[in-house]
Amino acid sequence: MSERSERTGGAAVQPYRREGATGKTLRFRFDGREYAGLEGDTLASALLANGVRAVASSIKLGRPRGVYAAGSEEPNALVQIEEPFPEPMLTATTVELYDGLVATGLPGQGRLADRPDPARYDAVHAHCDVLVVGAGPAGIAAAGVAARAGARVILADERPEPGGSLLGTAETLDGAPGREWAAGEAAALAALPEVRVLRRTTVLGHYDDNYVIAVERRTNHLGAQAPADVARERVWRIRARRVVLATGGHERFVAFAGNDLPGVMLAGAARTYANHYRVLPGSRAVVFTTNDSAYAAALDLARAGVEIAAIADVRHAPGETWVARCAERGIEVLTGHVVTAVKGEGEVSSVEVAPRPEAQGSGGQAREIPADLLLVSGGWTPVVHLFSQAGGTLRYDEELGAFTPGETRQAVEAAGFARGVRTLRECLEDGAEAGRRALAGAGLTAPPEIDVPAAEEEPAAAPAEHVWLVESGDYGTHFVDLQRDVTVAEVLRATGAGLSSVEHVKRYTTAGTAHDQGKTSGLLTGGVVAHALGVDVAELGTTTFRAPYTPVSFAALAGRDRGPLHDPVRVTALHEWHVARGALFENVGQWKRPWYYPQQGEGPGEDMEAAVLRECRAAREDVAAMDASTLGKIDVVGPDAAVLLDRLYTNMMSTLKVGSIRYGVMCRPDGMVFDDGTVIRLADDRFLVTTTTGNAAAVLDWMEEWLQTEWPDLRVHCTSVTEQWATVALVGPRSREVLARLAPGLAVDNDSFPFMTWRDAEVAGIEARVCRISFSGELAYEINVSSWYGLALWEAVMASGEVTPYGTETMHVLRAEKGFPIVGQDTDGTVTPQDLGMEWIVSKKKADFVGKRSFARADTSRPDRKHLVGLLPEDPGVLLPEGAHLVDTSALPEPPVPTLGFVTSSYRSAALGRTFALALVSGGRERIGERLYAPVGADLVPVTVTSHVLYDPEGARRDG
Amino acid sequence: MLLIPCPWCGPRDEAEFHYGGQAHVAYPEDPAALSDEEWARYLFFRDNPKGLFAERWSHTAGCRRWFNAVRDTATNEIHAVYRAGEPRPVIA
Amino acid sequence: MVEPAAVSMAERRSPAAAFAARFEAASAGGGLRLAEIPFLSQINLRVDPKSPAAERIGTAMGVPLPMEPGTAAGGGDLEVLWLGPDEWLVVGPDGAAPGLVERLAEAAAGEHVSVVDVSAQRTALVVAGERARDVLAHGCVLDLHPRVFGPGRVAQTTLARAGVVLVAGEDGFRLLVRSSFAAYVAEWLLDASVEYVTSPAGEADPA
Amino acid sequence: MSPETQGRRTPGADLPDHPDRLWRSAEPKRAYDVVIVGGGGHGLATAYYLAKNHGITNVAVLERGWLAGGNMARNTTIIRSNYLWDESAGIYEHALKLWEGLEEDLGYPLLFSQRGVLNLAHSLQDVRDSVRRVNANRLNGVDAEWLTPEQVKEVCPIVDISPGVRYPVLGGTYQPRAGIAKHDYVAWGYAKAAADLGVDMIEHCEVTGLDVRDGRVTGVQTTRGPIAAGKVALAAAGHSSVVAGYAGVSLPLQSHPLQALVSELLEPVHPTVVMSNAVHVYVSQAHKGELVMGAGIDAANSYRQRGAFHIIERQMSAALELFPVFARAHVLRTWGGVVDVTPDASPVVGLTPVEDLYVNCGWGTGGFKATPGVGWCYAHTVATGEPHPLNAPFSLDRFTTGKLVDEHGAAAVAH
Repeated sequence: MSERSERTGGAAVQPYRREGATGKTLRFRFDGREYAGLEGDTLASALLANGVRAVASSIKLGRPRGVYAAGSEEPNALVQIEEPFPEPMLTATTVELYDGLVATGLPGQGRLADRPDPARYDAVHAHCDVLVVGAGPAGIAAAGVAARAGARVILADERPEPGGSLLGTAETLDGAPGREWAAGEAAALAALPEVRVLRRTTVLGHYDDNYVIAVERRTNHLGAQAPADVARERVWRIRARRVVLATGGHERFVAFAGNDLPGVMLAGAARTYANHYRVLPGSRAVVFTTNDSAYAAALDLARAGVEIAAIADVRHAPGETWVARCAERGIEVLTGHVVTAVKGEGEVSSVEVAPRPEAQGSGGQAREIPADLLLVSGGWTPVVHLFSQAGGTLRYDEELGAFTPGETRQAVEAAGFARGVRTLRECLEDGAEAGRRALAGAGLTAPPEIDVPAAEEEPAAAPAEHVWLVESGDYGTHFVDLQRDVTVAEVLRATGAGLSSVEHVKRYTTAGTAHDQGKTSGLLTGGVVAHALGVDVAELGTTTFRAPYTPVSFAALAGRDRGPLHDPVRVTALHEWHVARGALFENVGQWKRPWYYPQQGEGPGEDMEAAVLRECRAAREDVAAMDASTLGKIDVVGPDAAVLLDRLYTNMMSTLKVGSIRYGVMCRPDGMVFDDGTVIRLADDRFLVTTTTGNAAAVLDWMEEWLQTEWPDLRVHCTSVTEQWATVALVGPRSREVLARLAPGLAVDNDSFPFMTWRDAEVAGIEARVCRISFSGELAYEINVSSWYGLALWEAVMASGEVTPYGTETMHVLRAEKGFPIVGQDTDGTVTPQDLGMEWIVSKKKADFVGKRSFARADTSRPDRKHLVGLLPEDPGVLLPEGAHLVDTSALPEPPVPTLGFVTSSYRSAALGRTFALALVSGGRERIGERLYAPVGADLVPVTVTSHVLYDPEGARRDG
Repeated sequence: MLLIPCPWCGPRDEAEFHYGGQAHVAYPEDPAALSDEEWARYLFFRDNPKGLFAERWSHTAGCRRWFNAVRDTATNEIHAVYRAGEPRPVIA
Repeated sequence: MVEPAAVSMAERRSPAAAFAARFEAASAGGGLRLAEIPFLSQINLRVDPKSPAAERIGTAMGVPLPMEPGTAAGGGDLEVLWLGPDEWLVVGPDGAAPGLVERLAEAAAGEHVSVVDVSAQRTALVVAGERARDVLAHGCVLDLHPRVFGPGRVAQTTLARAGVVLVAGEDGFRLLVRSSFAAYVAEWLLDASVEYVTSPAGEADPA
Repeated sequence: MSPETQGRRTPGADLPDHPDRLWRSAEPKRAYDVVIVGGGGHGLATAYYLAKNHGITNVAVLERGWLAGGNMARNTTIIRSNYLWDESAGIYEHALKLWEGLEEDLGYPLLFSQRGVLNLAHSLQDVRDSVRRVNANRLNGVDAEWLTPEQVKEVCPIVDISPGVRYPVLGGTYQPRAGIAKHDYVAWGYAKAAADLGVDMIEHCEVTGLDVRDGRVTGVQTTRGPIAAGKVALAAAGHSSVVAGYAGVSLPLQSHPLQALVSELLEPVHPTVVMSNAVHVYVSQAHKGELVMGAGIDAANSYRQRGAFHIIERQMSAALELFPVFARAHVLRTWGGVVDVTPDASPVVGLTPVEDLYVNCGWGTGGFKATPGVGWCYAHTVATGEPHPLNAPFSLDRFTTGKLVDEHGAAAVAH
């Protein structure tokens, strides 16, 4: 205790802080109490410095739990950040301390904020020759070799500073503290132009073709001081030619009674607290180990001022050098001993050790040793998560008592302890070799010599003994998974119920599924299951290692694809005008299309119904205009262009004359309607095809697919020109008059410019292609100009003030009155052209076209297929909901009631002076005149089936 | 995220491509001559092997070319890519 | 059809015109330059690269069609971008399109060639300056390292969720963006640039 | 621990205990009346109903790995029956009715929780499709209602219904009887009940061939030797094509990876199940408190139980569009399953061209919810040699006649 500081001064007292620790004092609050810590602390080290043992409580049993580890593998110390912004469930061992941190310990569940997260998140793509994961000795050595040969290198490490195991062990390299070597090397590497050293960056997942995902925590450690414009967390999407996994190892614990009591801690973690954080995790410790590594921890702690009461080693023959060193310091070593109980109220007060029951002639007696700390080492497990994720196989290493990397087909290898290499010197050499191989693999040459710093000589290792549990009559507090409160008793219950797979046991007990994903406990669970079943751990295998390696925030993965950037907003050249005019918009695919334009003026604005009736009236009785620029447009050029279109459309396109336009429908091979639009013939070998707004890309892809994969002999090229053109639909009996005024050079009379033809003309001083087509049944024109001039054209059309702008809703009403279907609204992928009443558009002359064969199948020729028909509610004021179904009974029987069909479109019609609907109705064309019923809420609304063409069936209006 | 070697543009991320399913399924010469069963086979039945699979991809975000690949569906390893119209290479 | 630019007296508006002031503000720090180059002439050319027409077209333009995938060729005020094995985009100055279309069609001389004026289909955005690569790396999956994607390289790819033609020049990059996506890409670029334009030194590392 | 957290109920304390006895992996016998290939939920349920409803107990369930270790262990546990077409509603509603009595029937706690499912609509066409589905459901006796955005918010207060988001919530359909169950418990409940009735559960026994003689199946080849069978019922999900191929039967299936993920345990915030097609994600909060989420399948065929990561990233951005409060929740674990998808997104259940060989496959992403219903109907089909009326529409020959049951797009997210 000699080194323990006894500084006074309220919250600044850190009774377990080692003397000589320096750094800025930081204030924080935990579970409602004020504390002080030092810069460089984690929340865990700061709590330990303040003597806080119980940090959280366990999920099922509510038992107190303390800090168990010193890194991201922490199974116990789960905390909730409260300020500066609520963040659920982090490990206290990875929360860097900052001024003003407020946190609480968790009883198993975290808590989400109830307000929006103000932080920014982003992602970045990166490419490198060699990615090195882990900036411990092996990783730094690997990165050093690769980087100095000129390779593009990324070195990523989850901690704030490089060094890995060197941070905890206080080993020296070239005579200096390893930590200084690591810092110097990392800085030197970062200064190279092709090297990126990423700190606080956890590699989460290893995917196909060396696609590696990492997340960098950039401002978390700054607390409230984090700059608002800097992304708080950044996802790195790394494509690496070679990957070196220098991910080190995790220490395991052992299942014994009371192994969860605060004060029980992994030996290596305690060593890290003492050496790196300059915190003493307790005053008097018992050490329980299965291997040599805990001796180094015990000696370091002893040097730091922790009294080591005894080392209980399960082995009868620990490493001799270690035993000798312990003897020098007066530390008692109890060989062949185990911990049989841990006692204390809420934290460790004493530890009961006893000779192993199965050990022959050990001679010792069970005894209780007063202590506030119990350091455990059940051996070390290489971190093989990423290797396994990359598709690598694992093999059991008997000596290590753990799984190590085996084969993989990806360009990845493990280095250092991650592949079971033990000593510091070997790890450095192994890392350098891995770096050299990675260079070769990436096609680069390694430097001739590899400089590896000199490590201290390590004592010859004595073999570890793989003890998973301390046998006992009652396994009720032998925890295997601390976070899930899973004990050996529960594992035995699972195996006793008949389960023999480690996956089943995991699911039965939930072991390994908690926040830590079993990093310190997975192998232990396997060991206990193997013990229970009497099989080998090797034979039992492991459960699958799944990404992410450590939990990652949703927001980090969402990045900047949020709000307006969640998906592109596509707009036309006229968009600014629509916005200024107060249009409401409809999302159509990614496009924003004006839905309707409520009349602005005094008093409350016009509602949709009034606006649409007004817009419809203008189109039918006067003149109106719509932005039709979103329709897909494809230039189809080549000697075989007509042949291609004949094969893709159901009707004949090759007979279309230059200067004329034809409506067409495309089907998929299964005969179902895929898209529709107009085809205009610009020249013998040139067509312009229009598609629906939503299908523009799909239709172009469709054409390319057929051309490239089925009919490469056809000489046709297709080019998208959707955005080359802005299109204004000018509609209504007065449209001719308006066009004539805008295009004085264009002969607009019916004979000169008949229906379904196009003309080049200058409109409002802009070169334009004017098409006489109509989606409303009225006299109408579509004026196409370069989209640069779209706004100018539209403003010219609107300049006189007599043209009413209309949106998609009015367009829908107008076309529905005429019975024109909208693909995707009146069709659902199960509708043929014949179903739509378009027998006329399905060529009988053509030998074949895509979809034709399917019309001859049993189902597509059924008479009771659903046909597109019109519906008139008997009460002309009743508007059927779109999606309402139809039955032929006036009283509903008990379900299930087979449906006859459903309403696809339903509107109030200004022209008809009533409501109407379109519907797909089984055998609908044979039902014209019949009364059907639409169940709407509790009512059955009577409707009469009619033709789907309700307005101007003789087509008298299209010529004005 | 697979790295797919487009025969023209070189290796690009999977997200730039559109998947087109089994390769070498030709549109029938004369669909009218097929029985309903044969037509159904063309429309709906594709191989679904666990192992090597000759399949179609289109580099939609890039050069917009369709091409074929032989990929192992058990490992996702791409063994070969070749242009539309070329025969399936023999993979040892 | 006659090219509108040749005769029209009406006012043109480019797809990213509304972003001019914000682009300028984002460029003030010096580390990054964002701007639109409006009204470039762009002609989509489809021709069999092995055909005599392909060679004649190259001669007519004074720029042979670049045959290596992902490259551009330049000459005079024209730049020819490889888009696909039988597809190129010819980019020229404002107003050049009608003449170009005519020249290319003439050079085709009846062979199967597609020449389509797509000048208004896409607009050009400049992303230049020291931080250009950093900004683009947020949304572009390609390796933009100068050794890999230096001047003369072209790629059709995606930036964030929009398709782009990415052209590497001596001073940064040009993105040819579909007009309807221009506002999205502009917003995305401005948002991606936040860290690079607010830190005076262009130093975004917060640590 | 703070004083206020100390007294709090421990969130993991109230999970039910498992029975002390589940099943014991059996050694294969030389012959069975029925061999079921695939020890997932469907195979186990089929075995149970064969034994219980039809008295056929000389049955083996063959599983190549550990029992229910395929898609049964990997799905997001959503149960609903609000499908569009009458045929689909028929079998899924039959399943839901069985779910409602299943804990009692199996004598096993399944954590079946009828917390409702919301399917959100984000465009005018979504609204039309949704209303169409609600009305179709009501005619079929499936509980369903259309909710306005405000009503959506009442059911699930954390959904962002503000009009400013990229794809605003325009409403949603709600099926109150829908919900979730604990997938492993369902599998184990069936396994235990079937084992209790005499069915053999044979694990680590991969089928490597089907014996077909004169157009009739007579047995299976396995990694643990040949097993003779009166009838063979396939229930191999993503591997159906491979297994059916042993008998020369081709199926209209493509196998794709489907990914899912969970968050850490969180205090209750999400009382129902939310699914969205346009903003593609589906979410529920499981009993212990983890958010369970899924999205779409990978585009390319694959048997690798691992999907591409950009799908997870997209799923997260979708989740935050709908649920901004999830921003700082953490993804704890992701995983993938292999789903078998048909051209019309409906299953294939019934007879095959090979006599006594039956097929149940093509459930795509929707198999879990159907488990009791399909087990019931498939057992009937296998036992009688005739399709049950509820699975008759899902015959293999619908692809020839063209009478598909096209649930694409029509049924919101097909999960």
